[in-house]
Amino acid sequence: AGDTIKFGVAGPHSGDLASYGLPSVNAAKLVIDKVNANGGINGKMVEMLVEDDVCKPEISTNTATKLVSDGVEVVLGHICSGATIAAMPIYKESGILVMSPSATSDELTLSGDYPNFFRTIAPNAAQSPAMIDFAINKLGLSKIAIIHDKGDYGKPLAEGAKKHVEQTGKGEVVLFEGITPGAMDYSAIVQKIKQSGAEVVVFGGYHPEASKIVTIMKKKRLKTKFVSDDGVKDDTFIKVAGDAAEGVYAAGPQDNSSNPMAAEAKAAHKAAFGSDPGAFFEGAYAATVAMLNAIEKADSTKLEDLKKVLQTEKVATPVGDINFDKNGDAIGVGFSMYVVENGSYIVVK
Amino acid sequence: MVSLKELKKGLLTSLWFVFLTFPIIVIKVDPIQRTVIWRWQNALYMALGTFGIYLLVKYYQHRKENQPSRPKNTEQTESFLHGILQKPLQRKILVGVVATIAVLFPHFFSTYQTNVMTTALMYVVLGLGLNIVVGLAGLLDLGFVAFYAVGAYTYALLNLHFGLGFWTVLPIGGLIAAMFGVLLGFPVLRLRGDYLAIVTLGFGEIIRLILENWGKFSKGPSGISNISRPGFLGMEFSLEQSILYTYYLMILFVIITIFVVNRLQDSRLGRAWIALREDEIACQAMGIDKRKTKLVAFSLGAFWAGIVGVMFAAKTTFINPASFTFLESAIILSIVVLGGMGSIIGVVFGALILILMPEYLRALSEYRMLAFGGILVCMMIFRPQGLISNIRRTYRFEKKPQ
Amino acid sequence: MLKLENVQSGYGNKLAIKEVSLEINEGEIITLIGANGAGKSTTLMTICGVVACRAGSVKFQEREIHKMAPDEIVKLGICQVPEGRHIFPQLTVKENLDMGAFLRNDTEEIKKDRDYVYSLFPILAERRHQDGGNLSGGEQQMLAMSRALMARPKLLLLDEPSMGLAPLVIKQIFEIIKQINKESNTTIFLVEQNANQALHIADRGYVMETGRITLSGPAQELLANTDIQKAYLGI
Amino acid sequence: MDYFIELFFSGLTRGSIYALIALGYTMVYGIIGLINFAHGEIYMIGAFTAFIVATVLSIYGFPLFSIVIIAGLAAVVWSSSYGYTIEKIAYKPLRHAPRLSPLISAIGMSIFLQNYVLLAQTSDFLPFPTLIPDWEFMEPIAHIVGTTDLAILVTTVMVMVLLTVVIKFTKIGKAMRATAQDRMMATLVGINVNNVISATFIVGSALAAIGGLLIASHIGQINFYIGFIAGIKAFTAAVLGGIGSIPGAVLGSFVLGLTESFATGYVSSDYEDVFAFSLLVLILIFKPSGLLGKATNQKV
Amino acid sequence: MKQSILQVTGLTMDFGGIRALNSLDLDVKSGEIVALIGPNGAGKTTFFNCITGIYTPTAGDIFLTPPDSSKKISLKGLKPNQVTEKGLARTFQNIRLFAKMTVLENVMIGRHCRTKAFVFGAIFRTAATRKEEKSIIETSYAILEKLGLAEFANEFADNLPYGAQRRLEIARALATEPLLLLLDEPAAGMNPQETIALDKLIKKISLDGQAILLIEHDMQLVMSLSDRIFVMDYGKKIAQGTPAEIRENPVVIKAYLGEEVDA
Ligand SMILES: Nc1ncnc2c1ncn2[C@@H]1O[C@H](COP(=O)(O)OP(=O)(O)OP(=O)(O)O)[C@@H](O)[C@H]1O
Ligand SMILES: Nc1ncnc2c1ncn2[C@@H]1O[C@H](COP(=O)(O)OP(=O)(O)OP(=O)(O)O)[C@@H](O)[C@H]1O
Ligand SMILES: [Mg+2]
Ligand SMILES: [Mg+2]
Repeated sequence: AGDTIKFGVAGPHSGDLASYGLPSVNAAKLVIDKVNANGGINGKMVEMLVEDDVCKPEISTNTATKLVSDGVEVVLGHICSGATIAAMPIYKESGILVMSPSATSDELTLSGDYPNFFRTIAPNAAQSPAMIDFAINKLGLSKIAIIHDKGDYGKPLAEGAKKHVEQTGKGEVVLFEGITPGAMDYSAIVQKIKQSGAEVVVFGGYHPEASKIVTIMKKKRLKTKFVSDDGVKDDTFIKVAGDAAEGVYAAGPQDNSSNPMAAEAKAAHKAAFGSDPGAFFEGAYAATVAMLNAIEKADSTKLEDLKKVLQTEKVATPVGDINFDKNGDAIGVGFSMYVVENGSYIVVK
Repeated sequence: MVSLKELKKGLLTSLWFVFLTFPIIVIKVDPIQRTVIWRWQNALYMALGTFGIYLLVKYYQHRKENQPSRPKNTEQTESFLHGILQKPLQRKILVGVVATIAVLFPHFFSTYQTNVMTTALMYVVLGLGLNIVVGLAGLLDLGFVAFYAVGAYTYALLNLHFGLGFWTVLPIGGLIAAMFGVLLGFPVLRLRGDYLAIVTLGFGEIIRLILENWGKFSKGPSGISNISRPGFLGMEFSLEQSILYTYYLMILFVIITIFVVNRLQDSRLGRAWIALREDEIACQAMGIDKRKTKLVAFSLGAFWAGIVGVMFAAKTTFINPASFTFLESAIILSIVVLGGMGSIIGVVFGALILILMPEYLRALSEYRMLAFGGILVCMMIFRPQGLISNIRRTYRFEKKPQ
Repeated sequence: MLKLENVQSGYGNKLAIKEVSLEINEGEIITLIGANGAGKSTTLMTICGVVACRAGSVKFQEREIHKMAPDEIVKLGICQVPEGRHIFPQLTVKENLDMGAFLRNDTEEIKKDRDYVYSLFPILAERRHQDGGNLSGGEQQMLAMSRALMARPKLLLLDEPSMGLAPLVIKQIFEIIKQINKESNTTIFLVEQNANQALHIADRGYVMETGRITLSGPAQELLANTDIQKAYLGI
Repeated sequence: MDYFIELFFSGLTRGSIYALIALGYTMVYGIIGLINFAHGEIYMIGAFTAFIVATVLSIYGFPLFSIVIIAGLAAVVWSSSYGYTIEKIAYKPLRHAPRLSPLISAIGMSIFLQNYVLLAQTSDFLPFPTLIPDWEFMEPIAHIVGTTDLAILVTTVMVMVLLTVVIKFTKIGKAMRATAQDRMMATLVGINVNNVISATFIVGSALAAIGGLLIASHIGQINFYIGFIAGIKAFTAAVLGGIGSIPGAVLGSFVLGLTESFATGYVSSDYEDVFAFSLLVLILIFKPSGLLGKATNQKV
Repeated sequence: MKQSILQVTGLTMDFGGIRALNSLDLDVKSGEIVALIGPNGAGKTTFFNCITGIYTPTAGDIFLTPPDSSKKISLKGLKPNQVTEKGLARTFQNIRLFAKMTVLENVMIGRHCRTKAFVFGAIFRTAATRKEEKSIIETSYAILEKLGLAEFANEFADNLPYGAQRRLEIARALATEPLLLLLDEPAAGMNPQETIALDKLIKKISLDGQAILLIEHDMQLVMSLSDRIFVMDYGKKIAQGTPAEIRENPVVIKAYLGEEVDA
């Protein structure tokens, strides 16, 4: 290690998926600026190295080699599961800690192939059952339409949800379909949902598609409930969908509206960038805090030392006080279900 | 120097751009908080920026006009390269220099550079493959990435299910891709020009969508991970060694590809492709079987894409359908056109420039892709024929004294 | 009426006409003859502004026109029947004719002119609703000629109007040229391979060789010139 | 039966959406034979301009009626200006270049414009204001056709008729066709080819802007990337209908929209695009110049 | 009596409402030069297009008989390239050369259908391939020499003077070793001087026993070259015979030649 701590940030910063990658750059920047303003970590300044991977596996291997060549000690990222999986072997070889705010693929933690991987978001394996259980047990609905966006985040979630329905045997999947992300109009699929007689739509995917679907559902006067995932539990969703968002349920990290750090982070973003933060901002903020904390506590950037701190010591973050299990998943980021009421997400009691 | 009239025109131009970009770069609204931010400084930057660029362009034009020899100069550099390629000795020296650089490259540059260079070399081969279809045979293919995907998935799946190694699958991947080439070729042979373009684009999308949706077969959007890297007599490589090995493998592939494409181009078949590109009807009237010739072009092009696909899967060790979008086809096509259609060296340069550029533009961070798009436009404007055009060796007949 | 002085022009870095000076007076029929590739078509294209004039000047009715855009030049009343006919392939015969009258607004007169060219070439009337691109070579040539007539030009530039036409029609074409020259006082600049017939109807002629005017004079004189007879008349 | 009708109208809406963009595509293609990949971006910029202007006006408290008019006008003015400028910068210098060079320039332009908006505005999705409120009397059929659906459909058909008339009968229309078929000869009959091409880009871009406004009001959100997919689909539709043909673009769009809708409704939306593209291939095999494209059997 | 190599009977071609060919009969015997003349739009080019497979005729039969056999080959329904393989080669009324290929290469393309090398041969450049390439170049060059184009061999085709381009079209067609050579207005756009040279050239080609079917409006050339002449108008044959007969034929004079026939 030199006289600075090199902190890598990787994710899509250009192209169609930039909106998922750029917020974590902002999050890292806010945390690091703050840390540096307070004299750095153990006397060392933190230097941020930002690299774009456009969410493509082939680019992300280049991104990873670039970061490794540049001597980063830890990496915040990547954003998409596919890009992350492709990049992991390169970091693993060099013993670099990677923490993602958004890659939910089960494989990353559960396969045991990537001991250097951590994340502040819950894996798909935890999320799908949460959505389904909520729809069946809490809402008391049994005819379920499962819709996903065919992506590497939404589709596995949806598949997990379907499996969970079949396992519990309580509900019935009346429709299971993928929609084309970015398509201009979803009225056909909405009509199909109506035709299927579903009482609830369980959606796996991100908020742009979700908001288009709920908007059309409202236009077509459908009263079907809408239960969705973490990718939708985002304030942008409410902004964009407006009235149509009312009554939409979404799974999300435990309620942290009372968490002062979350409010502080949001305010800091507003002050620095003049707008509300975007997707995965809190998770990225938390990951940055957690990694820098581990470096400080361990006074080292060696993977083994960092892992020990991450797994044993709780750290306060916008997503709660967290530490990590042996697979790398965050403990303490359990799910809450939220519902949109009067233009904001509130926890369903 | 710049005249008053030109200054006035420059002023008008920059005013026009200020007007043009006004809503997008000056106003920023927050529809929820209902606030408007007026970023007037941006308008000023835009005005100064465009005025500066305008003066630069004018200056360049003046220089070009005042030096009538200048166009000739570029002509000369081109024929200079041309000349080198024509003369056996100089060609050998050039090849030697390039080869030395290629061999020594990884020893002077970091693993990252080597890795990026490997990627660029893969695109060289892709470009050369597409060059057969577009550059030589004149068939506009906007779905070339489909064959690339076929190659990659062939390896990934065979590796996953049957544990087949890189070297075993390499030819299989190429052949299956070639087969797909024929499959695509059949229905679209009747189509001309841009109708062909859209159908190939559609075909590319169909392949990607099937890979995405047919989860049981392809593991869907989650992709396939832990694909074996290329092996060598069962040796175990570290990551760094593996990158090095892959690099040299790619160099070898590039050499083979250039060799083969060069031979094809100089053959009876190559002539038929070029003729087909020039005038289909005349071509048929000369006894060339349009269908067969086109199909061969399609399948040969696809073959290379398949080979590189296998290489790609082995290099990244993970693939998913997101890597095979239309944009990828567009980039490969840009390589061919920018390089100079039908010119092998052109394509090599095109690939190196277009693939290395975004990597080296990383320094511009978020302006990276903006610059990439802008540079693409500029390069086309300044070299509409491609970087290196018309270096095709033509047949000559020198009458020997009897 | 039209005056070219030391005109130079070409394609890329190749000069196709190196130094051409010639003059056409109002009401004349002038013919330009020369071997293939001498630069005759290029001369016509340079007059129309399609090929840029690199040196020298072109004056039309005392106005310098060599820096003007081609469509501006056409608006002055110069019209060309280009080599290779250039029929609009997907417009019908009638629409092609109407395109000839693009700059005119006198609907009634246009209709009359259309009927007039139909009477000149009855086959065109028969084919009036057919796409120009499907006409036979000769029909296209007739159409190109007719289209130019529809513009009622002051100066008509004809590039090998007899190419690909049947003997009967060739005769007719030359008749028409004489006729419009006389009746509508249209000045005519005629480029022809068929030098014999061209010189027979022309007032004066110019001979062009590899981008230069090498000879000029009254048509009768040129016809009698033995060099010309050998080189261009096939006698 | 109800379900069928619902799907039918879904398809029609989707088709009209494609059509508004496809029209501009087809016009530009018709005149300079260029697949203008940046056309989708023009549409995106139209939508963005409308969004910005409408939001600003509504913040300053203008009445809805005037917002719609001004935002619409602004979108048209700025989109057209972009179309005009792009043609001058990226395509005009390439008039005599090999056929594929402008295509690459267009791709570069498309990437450039996307990132330009991304950087100058935001990568996030933005809520597009409701410019077309629901009409009372539509309520009984709102579950089938909404107000925006109707607005889009009607506009599309009107625009198509208008354009067809303009191209067929007006002087500028004739100039456009002549320029498309033989640029040199068009010059020789006195047409200012540069102006005609500029006019085509301006009209095409204006259509894209109208499309941007309507479509964004329909789906209620925009971001910098919406142009790309719209562009590809519109391009497909234009080719399906016979590229260069105005009614063809509309018909192609309807066919494409209906196919997608029925494929989703009766089969699966998983393969909606596969159906769309397969249909395209199938139709082109039997009609190589598209549904309404003129079979240009070149005379030899 | 020489054997006829091309026999066309009842050839009819409709374009929508237009009948461009109306039950046309025509034959060409081996070694002959036959001319096909007629007013503009009579259907001459259409006739070429039909027998070379570019258009599919509405009705009628087309047979080709190689001189050394008596087996008739039907050309109807064959694709243009197959027709060329069987032994009909043509030139185009509107020149269609491969502009960005050299003159030599243009002719080499003509050799395509008489040679075989394919992907394998191309890549590995086998002995057979090399030999074949050599023979292609040599044969092509020989043809160029014969047509007086050798000096242009390494020029791009579109840089050639017009007359040379017309000759190159003929060279290219000859390279396919046709049984019958079809020429569509070879003298169009040539000056009288060049036309005379062309006259000589065609005669020279014909001396080698090459059968030729020729469309031409230049009567001098037609009369000097042809053994027999077919005259058509509105898709129908209106006369046939020797040049002397045609010159005097009142129907032909009225429809095509005009009153005074010179030459
Ligand atoms: N578009 C072009 N690009 C490059 N060179 C050209 C072009 N058109 C003509 N040339 C060249 O310019 C020269 C003059 O050609 P031009 O067509 O003016 O001759 P011409 O006298 O009209 O001959 P012809 O009798 O064959 O019509 C020729 O050498 C020709 O090859
Ligand atoms: N593809 C086509 N579609 C419609 N009509 C056609 C087509 N091809 C030819 N024709 C018509 O058929 C008739 C015969 O044309 P063709 O080209 O055979 O004439 P030609 O005898 O060669 O005349 P020319 O001596 O002028 O070349 C013409 O009237 C033409 O308009
Ligand atoms: Mg000429
Ligand atoms: Mg003809």
